[in-house]
Amino acid sequence: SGKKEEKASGDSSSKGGGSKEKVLNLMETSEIPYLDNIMADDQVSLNLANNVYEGLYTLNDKDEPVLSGAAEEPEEKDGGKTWVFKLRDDAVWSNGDPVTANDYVFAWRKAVSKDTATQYSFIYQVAGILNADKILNPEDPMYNKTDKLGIKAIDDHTIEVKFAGPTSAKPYLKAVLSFPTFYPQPEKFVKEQGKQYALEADKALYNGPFALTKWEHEKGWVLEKNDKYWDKKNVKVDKINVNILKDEATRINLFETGKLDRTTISAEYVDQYKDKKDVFSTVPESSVFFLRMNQKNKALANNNIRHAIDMGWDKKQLTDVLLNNGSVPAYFLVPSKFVNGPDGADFREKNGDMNKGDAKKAKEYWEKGLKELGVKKVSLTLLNYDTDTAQKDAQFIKNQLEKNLPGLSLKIKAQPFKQKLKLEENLDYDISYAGWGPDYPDPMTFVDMFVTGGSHNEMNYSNKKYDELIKKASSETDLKKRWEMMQQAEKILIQDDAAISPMYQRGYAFITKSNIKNIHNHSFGGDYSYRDWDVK
Amino acid sequence: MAVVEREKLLEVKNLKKHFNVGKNAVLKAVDNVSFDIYKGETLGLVGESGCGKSTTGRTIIRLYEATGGNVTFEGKDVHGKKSRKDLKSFNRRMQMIFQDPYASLNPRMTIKDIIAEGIDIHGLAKNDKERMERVYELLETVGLNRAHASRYPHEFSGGQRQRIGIARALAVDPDFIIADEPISALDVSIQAQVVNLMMKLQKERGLTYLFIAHDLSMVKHISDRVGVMYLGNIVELAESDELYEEPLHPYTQALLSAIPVPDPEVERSRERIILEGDLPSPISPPSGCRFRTRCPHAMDVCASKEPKWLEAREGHWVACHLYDNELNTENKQQ
Amino acid sequence: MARFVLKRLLYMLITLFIITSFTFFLMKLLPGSPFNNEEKLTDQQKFILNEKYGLNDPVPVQYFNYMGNLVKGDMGVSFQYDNRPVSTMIAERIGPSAVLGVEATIIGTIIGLILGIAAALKHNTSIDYLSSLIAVLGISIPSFVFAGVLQYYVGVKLEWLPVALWDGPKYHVLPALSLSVFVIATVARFMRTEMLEVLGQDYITTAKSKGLSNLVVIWKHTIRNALIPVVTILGPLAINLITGTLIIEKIFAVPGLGFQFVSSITLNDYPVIMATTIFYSVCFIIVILIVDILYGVIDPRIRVAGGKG
Amino acid sequence: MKNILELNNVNVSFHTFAGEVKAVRGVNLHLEKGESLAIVGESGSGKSVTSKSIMRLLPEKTSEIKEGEILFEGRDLTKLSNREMEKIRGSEISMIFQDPMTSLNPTMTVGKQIMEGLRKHQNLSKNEAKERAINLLKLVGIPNPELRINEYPHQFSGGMRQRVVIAIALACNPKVLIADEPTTALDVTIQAQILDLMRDLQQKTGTAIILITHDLGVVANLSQRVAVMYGGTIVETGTTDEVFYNPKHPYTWGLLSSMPKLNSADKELMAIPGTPPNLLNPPKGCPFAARCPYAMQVCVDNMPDVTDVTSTHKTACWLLDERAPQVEPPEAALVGGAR
Amino acid sequence: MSMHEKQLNNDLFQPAVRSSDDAEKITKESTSFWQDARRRLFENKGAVSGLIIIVAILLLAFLGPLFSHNGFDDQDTSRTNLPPRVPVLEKVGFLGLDGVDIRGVDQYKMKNQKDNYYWFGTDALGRDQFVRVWKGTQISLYIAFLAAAIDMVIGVAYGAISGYYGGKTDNIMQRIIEILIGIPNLIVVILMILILDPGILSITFAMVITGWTTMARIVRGQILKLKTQEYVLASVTLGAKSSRILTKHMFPNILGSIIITSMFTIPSAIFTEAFLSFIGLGISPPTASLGSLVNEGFKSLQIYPHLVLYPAVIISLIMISFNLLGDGLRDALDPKMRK
Ligand SMILES: Nc1ncnc2c1ncn2[C@@H]1O[C@H](COP(=O)(O)OP(=O)(O)OP(=O)(O)O)[C@@H](O)[C@H]1O
Ligand SMILES: Nc1ncnc2c1ncn2[C@@H]1O[C@H](COP(=O)(O)OP(=O)(O)OP(=O)(O)O)[C@@H](O)[C@H]1O
Ligand SMILES: [Mg+2]
Ligand SMILES: [Mg+2]
Repeated sequence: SGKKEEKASGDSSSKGGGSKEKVLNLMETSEIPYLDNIMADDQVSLNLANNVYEGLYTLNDKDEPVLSGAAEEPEEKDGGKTWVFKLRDDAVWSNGDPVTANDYVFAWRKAVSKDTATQYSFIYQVAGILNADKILNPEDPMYNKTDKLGIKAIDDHTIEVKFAGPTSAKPYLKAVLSFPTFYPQPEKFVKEQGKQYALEADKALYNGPFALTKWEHEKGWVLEKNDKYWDKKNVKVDKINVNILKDEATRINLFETGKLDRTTISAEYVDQYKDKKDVFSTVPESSVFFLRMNQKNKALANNNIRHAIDMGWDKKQLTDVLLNNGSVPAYFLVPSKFVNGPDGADFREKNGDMNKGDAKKAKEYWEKGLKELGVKKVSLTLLNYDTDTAQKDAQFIKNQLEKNLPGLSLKIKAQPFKQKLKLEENLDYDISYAGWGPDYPDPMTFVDMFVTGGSHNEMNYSNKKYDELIKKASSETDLKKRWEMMQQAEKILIQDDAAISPMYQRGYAFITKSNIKNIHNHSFGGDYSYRDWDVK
Repeated sequence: MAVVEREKLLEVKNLKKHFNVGKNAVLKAVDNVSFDIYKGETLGLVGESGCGKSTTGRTIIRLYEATGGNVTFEGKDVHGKKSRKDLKSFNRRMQMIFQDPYASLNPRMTIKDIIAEGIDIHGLAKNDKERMERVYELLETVGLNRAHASRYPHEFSGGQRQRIGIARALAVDPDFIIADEPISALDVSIQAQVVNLMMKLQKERGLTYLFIAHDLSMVKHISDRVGVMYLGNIVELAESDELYEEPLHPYTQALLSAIPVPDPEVERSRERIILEGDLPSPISPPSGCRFRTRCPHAMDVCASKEPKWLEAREGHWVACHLYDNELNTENKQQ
Repeated sequence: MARFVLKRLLYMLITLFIITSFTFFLMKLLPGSPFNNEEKLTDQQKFILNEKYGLNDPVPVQYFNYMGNLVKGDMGVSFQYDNRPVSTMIAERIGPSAVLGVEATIIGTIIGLILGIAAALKHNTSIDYLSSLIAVLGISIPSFVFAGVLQYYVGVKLEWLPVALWDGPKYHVLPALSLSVFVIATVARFMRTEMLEVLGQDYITTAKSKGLSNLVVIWKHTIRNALIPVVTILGPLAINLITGTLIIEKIFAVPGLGFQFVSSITLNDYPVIMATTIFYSVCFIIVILIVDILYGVIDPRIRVAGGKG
Repeated sequence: MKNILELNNVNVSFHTFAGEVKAVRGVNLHLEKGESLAIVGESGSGKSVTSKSIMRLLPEKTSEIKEGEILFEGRDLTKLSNREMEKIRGSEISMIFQDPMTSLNPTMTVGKQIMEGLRKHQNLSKNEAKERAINLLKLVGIPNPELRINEYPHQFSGGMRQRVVIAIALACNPKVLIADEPTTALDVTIQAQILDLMRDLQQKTGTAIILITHDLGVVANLSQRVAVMYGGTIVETGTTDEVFYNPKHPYTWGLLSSMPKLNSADKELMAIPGTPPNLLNPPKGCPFAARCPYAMQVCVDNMPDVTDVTSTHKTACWLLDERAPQVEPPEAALVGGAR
Repeated sequence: MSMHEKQLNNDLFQPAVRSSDDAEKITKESTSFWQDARRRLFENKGAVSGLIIIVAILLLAFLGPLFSHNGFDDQDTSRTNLPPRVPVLEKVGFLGLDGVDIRGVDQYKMKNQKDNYYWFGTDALGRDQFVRVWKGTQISLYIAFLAAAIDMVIGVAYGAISGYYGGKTDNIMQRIIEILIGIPNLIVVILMILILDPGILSITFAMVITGWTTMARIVRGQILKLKTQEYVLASVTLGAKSSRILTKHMFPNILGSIIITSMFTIPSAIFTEAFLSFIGLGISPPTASLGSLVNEGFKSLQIYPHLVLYPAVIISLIMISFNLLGDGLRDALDPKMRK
């Protein structure tokens, strides 16, 4: 069937005669930074890559990895340390060239090359691809020897992937392989284009459900159904216009005038749309926001003080009144509805909410803490992002904490993003408004953050028991045990140590035209798969 | 006026003041001007507008740095590096009255502050009372009264304003005053007031004036000697009566012939020397004698040679080839 | 004239060199790296990334490299947008910004001139007061508030004009109008003062004495002479508009330069910061030069003196 | 009637913050065809205001012709609409202003400024107007007029500028030319040229001239008749000879005697002490009373009547009343005598 | 002969008795320039009303918060985003002060706040806008004065020195300004965040670095003009030091331009402060200024217009009154305007 389609090439969007074209008008808040899937390191690029390219796996509407570029589940060898994938033979690039095993090899090697230097190269380490960590380590003799990467083309449509450890310890592996950094790239075309590759819409080839047909920088772009896509019959939408809209009021106004089909909205507008059930929806996300408490600070080194701060403010009011966008109060680190365990249950089901105290209890902790410290007053600063919502949230928290914890004075210090990161890295803050999104679909991406000396610890927290649990869990092949260890670690972190004060698990409020159906979002990788969407 | 041994107060030698006016063009506003001023006399300086009279005055008093030449005041060099103290004492000795009586008074200062400025700068009054006493005294000297002290310049008539300017100059007890067209902006009836005042002060205080104007009749009235300027040069200098009776330079002759006389009969019958053309640009003055382009007696030599500054008669200097005897004898010989 | 321009251009180069150098070193003091997910990068990754962009070199070396490339006309590639040459990035985005800026300047100048002229001609009447009031409001209320109100009422409620986006002349009206408010205010205020001044000049009386009608006198004799100070303030004002204004471009989704510049700084996209700064400075200096030349066009007296270099 | 222009009891006031400035108070003047009348007087005496009120060029909002009529060829100019006035300005009556440095538009070429009036009043085409402008410049003695019409005022010297202003005023062959201090800003040599030029024109075209000045020398040179103004009123009129050789008003005496004479040996000039009256609150009586050395009680409170000395010579002064003491003009005021 | 002659007594024809200097008599008490200026200022209706508004705003800024029993940071999530409601005025429907939002819902009823009145409404955290607006006014007024002061001190001094000394000094100083304008402000500001702690001092500092260039340019231009004025030269010939010339002669004469320029700097400073505070170089929340209230409120312009309306109105009021006062001040500083 690939040959038949070749003839039609050059006419990228042949519309079905008579039947009405299904068009989506969507928006993004920024220009596409990278059309090159390997470079993609931000929501816009990742989402685009997810829709115009395709890898071995893709996430379905339930966020489960399903086969796409791979024709069947891999044949496991070596006790699971080697996987052999058969590729689909009907998958082609938008110029009609078939997607070959070599395209994968080329892309993966490119991803770990120092010349590429993509920020997501670490995902190869996460996946545990053989030698990835050495190739990516400048001190290692194998540094940048990309041909040593654990991938090989057996034939045109077969690849063999080697892993450094047992794959059974990585229940998230297939989902990780659905990440754009693992997608293939057409070697010949990429080399032809050289530096120009993926700088414009026509400087890239697409093997996903859609093709980027127009790209006006800083203004927007157009995705059209990819005629050459092997599964195009299941792609319902013909065309997606994406405009860059940075201002919320503008988005709402465009929505109101019918120029935009879907947009996020913030608290103010939620009130306005909450009751319009046909357009309003909230979508939970798997990012969690929390207050870091820097234990270099004497007061914050005190467990009771930390507990007091964690309990001393009303998280529900924050999410319901201020955020008002589907975010839920967080009494945990690992978000809910993120991944299910080996038992099929959500991580949260067992660990539940922690430190769900009230103001009274907080005050008790507080007074105890003060007594231990031998002081009456504590003044702290709250390091914050310089965004509107964060600043509003901080004011609320400040107000609550100062009211509920007598003797506490909290100063808000908003800083530009980079400066905030730097202050955190230098442990030059007391309390910090922080957030974390998953790098891969596994609780570990959250729970391992705070190991002693870990690069994401950044708050001088150290607990031996916790460190040990994390260490053991990362090599544990018994998935159930692993699961429990992680849950235990989270308990230590929050319930025992109150190392952080979780604030909320972020959600988004959307308004969507009522005729748009089958919208799903992913908690990992690109946000959406438009191929499932439909316009009625 | 017999020429007795007189003491020189100010000597100007080969004074030059050139302005850079963009694009490398040089405007020679004053070019090689020399003259002396004796103690107690009034030297008048006349000439067409733009011929460099003001520039000469301003360069003498150091408002401009001279491009060349030197000025000595009582034997001391005025230009060149000087300490603040020297400058200050020099400023006390030499003062200036400006052309436009309105522009020369700060509109936002009261008359007392304007007059007292010199007193303040030089610390001539010990206290406020003394300062005010001096101001009142000066006001009365120039024919104004005490009540004027707290008014603003715009509340005065032109003549009064010019008198204020004079009072300001007098405040520091100068010996020498450069009066740069002090009366041209005034009314005829007021001009007389100011000129009378200046002459009265000269008599009383032994002041020396450099009196710049283009009103020839007024200049003649006030000056002992008169210099005539043309395009950056002095072309003639003589006792005023001598100059008016027997002008030598063709330019002076034209100038004098053109003064309108308030007498209809005279006017009806008189012959004027009309000069053709306008003042050439000082950026590119004519070669040789600068006046030659408009001179009714221009000769070939005028274009090639700058006329010498020579004493045609006793005390009567002129720069014109017509009076250059060497040249004339040469001509005759040919 | 040519000499004068040449001399000014030379000065400009020196100024530019200093601005470039200063900005370069200041920029290097900005916290953090130019990389997107900085908080997630390991040290190894940072090393690799820095290596790729030559950021592991000592700053002076980086400076000389940069200046060397600059002389060759190479301004480098963006970190934030996939190796895109920053010169093309600016070229792509300057269009809408410049169009909008020019439109706003023109609208603002015309309306401002009308207001200012009307106020001067009707000195101390209600028209004068109204014009002053508009001027004060225009100065004291930020343009984004006008933008928001216009967008909502004209775009959404009345549906007369598109709410946002950038697809043709219709789309220019609201953003240009919002941007022009400040121009209107400034021009009106300056024009009024100048007109009053000029109307009192003798040559206006001369013109009237020729029997010219009022309209001709104002049009031919007054406005041009009152324009000089307005041109002076208009230059820098126009530059600020033409090089992109973040907030208005954001509100009306104009694909301009404004956002890029701000985000390049907050994200430490060094080459973009440098290129934009240079671009902005060049514009600024050129506009000042143009203003000086314009002076000459408007006022022939200045033409001869060749400006005050 | 030979009078081309006649001012009858003209009163002009300005409304200022400080109050009403009565700048011109009851001026009577007439101008015959082809004659030259000089108005002399102190600064601020109302010379310019009088002439501007003829042209109706006073500021509209703040000034007002309160009383009187200005008859031009029998038509009262004060009653004309703006439209009609525009037709007269520049074509029938034109005016030369005081300061050549400021009365030309610095941003318009000289040629255009001359052509403007021509094109408006005589409907000339651009080329015709240009040709005429060149002729005018030639007439006023500007060399190379073909080139110079394209230049700007600042490229002209003061004297040339003044000649341009004159060219503008003469462009449409006006019947009346008002010259408001046309030579004050100029040097004597250039002044002489301009005066010659004006005399020529008067003789050639028969234009009637009102010459405003305070330089009596200029008056003596150019005018047939003189009007002396002081404090908003005309204090003396007569033929030039009458006023110069037989002045009757003390102000005229003062004026004549304050001029230094080239041939007099007097060291002190005869100055008129004091300052002109405040027109905000003009004196009830003779405006000159406060400065007049011969003032009597009557002068302070009563406006003097106009006395006819001869049929052409009129003076407004109480000294001419038979009850007044006989006063001789001062020596210095005798122009002829001292000669 | 005229009628009244007969009534005139012969005695009147005696020489008038006069004091010597009648004409120059003055009856004004002695005042200094600044006293005069003050008096003139208070005679100017516009300026006085401007001053009254400013004083009223100042008073309200400090006393306003006392009218409410709420503190500026008293949050209450049960009363968020209430539209304004004022007793008595709530009955006047069209004023929109009845607590009904723009969608026509009585928010007070809905949120069980029937007994409460929030004159300016409440914000997203349920804080009383009235209190916040007046607190913000305090800060913005401070900023306004600060900006003006910086302009006066640095801008004026810089411009004055550059213009006064001219030549090389001027050339170099102008280049420095060009460079300052060329280097992106944002970079400078972010760098300042690194060194300075947020607070009013940091804002001050940030503005000191960048806020005065316009003023410097304007002042320079003015000084260049004044430099050649004869009264300045006169002072030079008297031996005045530069400092004296600058302060005594130039400064009072450029104050007018300075005031006008400040009218542009002040509002821009108010919004610059909001921006600086937002990125962390200013006043830390929950304290807000008018600028930040407008910035913040703008986001809900369509839904809760009251959040942007009141601070914007007050900024405008401040600016209008500053302008009135500024214009008055300019006139007051001009002795010519004296009545
Ligand atoms: N600061 C200056 N820069 C450049 N040129 C100048 C300057 N001052 C004077 N000039 C030029 O120098 C020449 C002589 O000027 P100056 O003012 O001395 O003439 P003047 O004889 O005083 O004329 P006036 O009678 O009009 O006052 C003129 O051509 C004038 O344009
Ligand atoms: N626009 C005006 N507003 C108020 N007063 C005015 C105005 N124009 C002229 N005056 C006053 O009218 C009086 C007469 O002025 P005018 O200009 O006629 O004097 P002049 O005789 O022409 O004097 P000069 O010889 O100085 O030109 C003066 O006192 C003047 O102050
Ligand atoms: Mg001069
Ligand atoms: Mg006049």
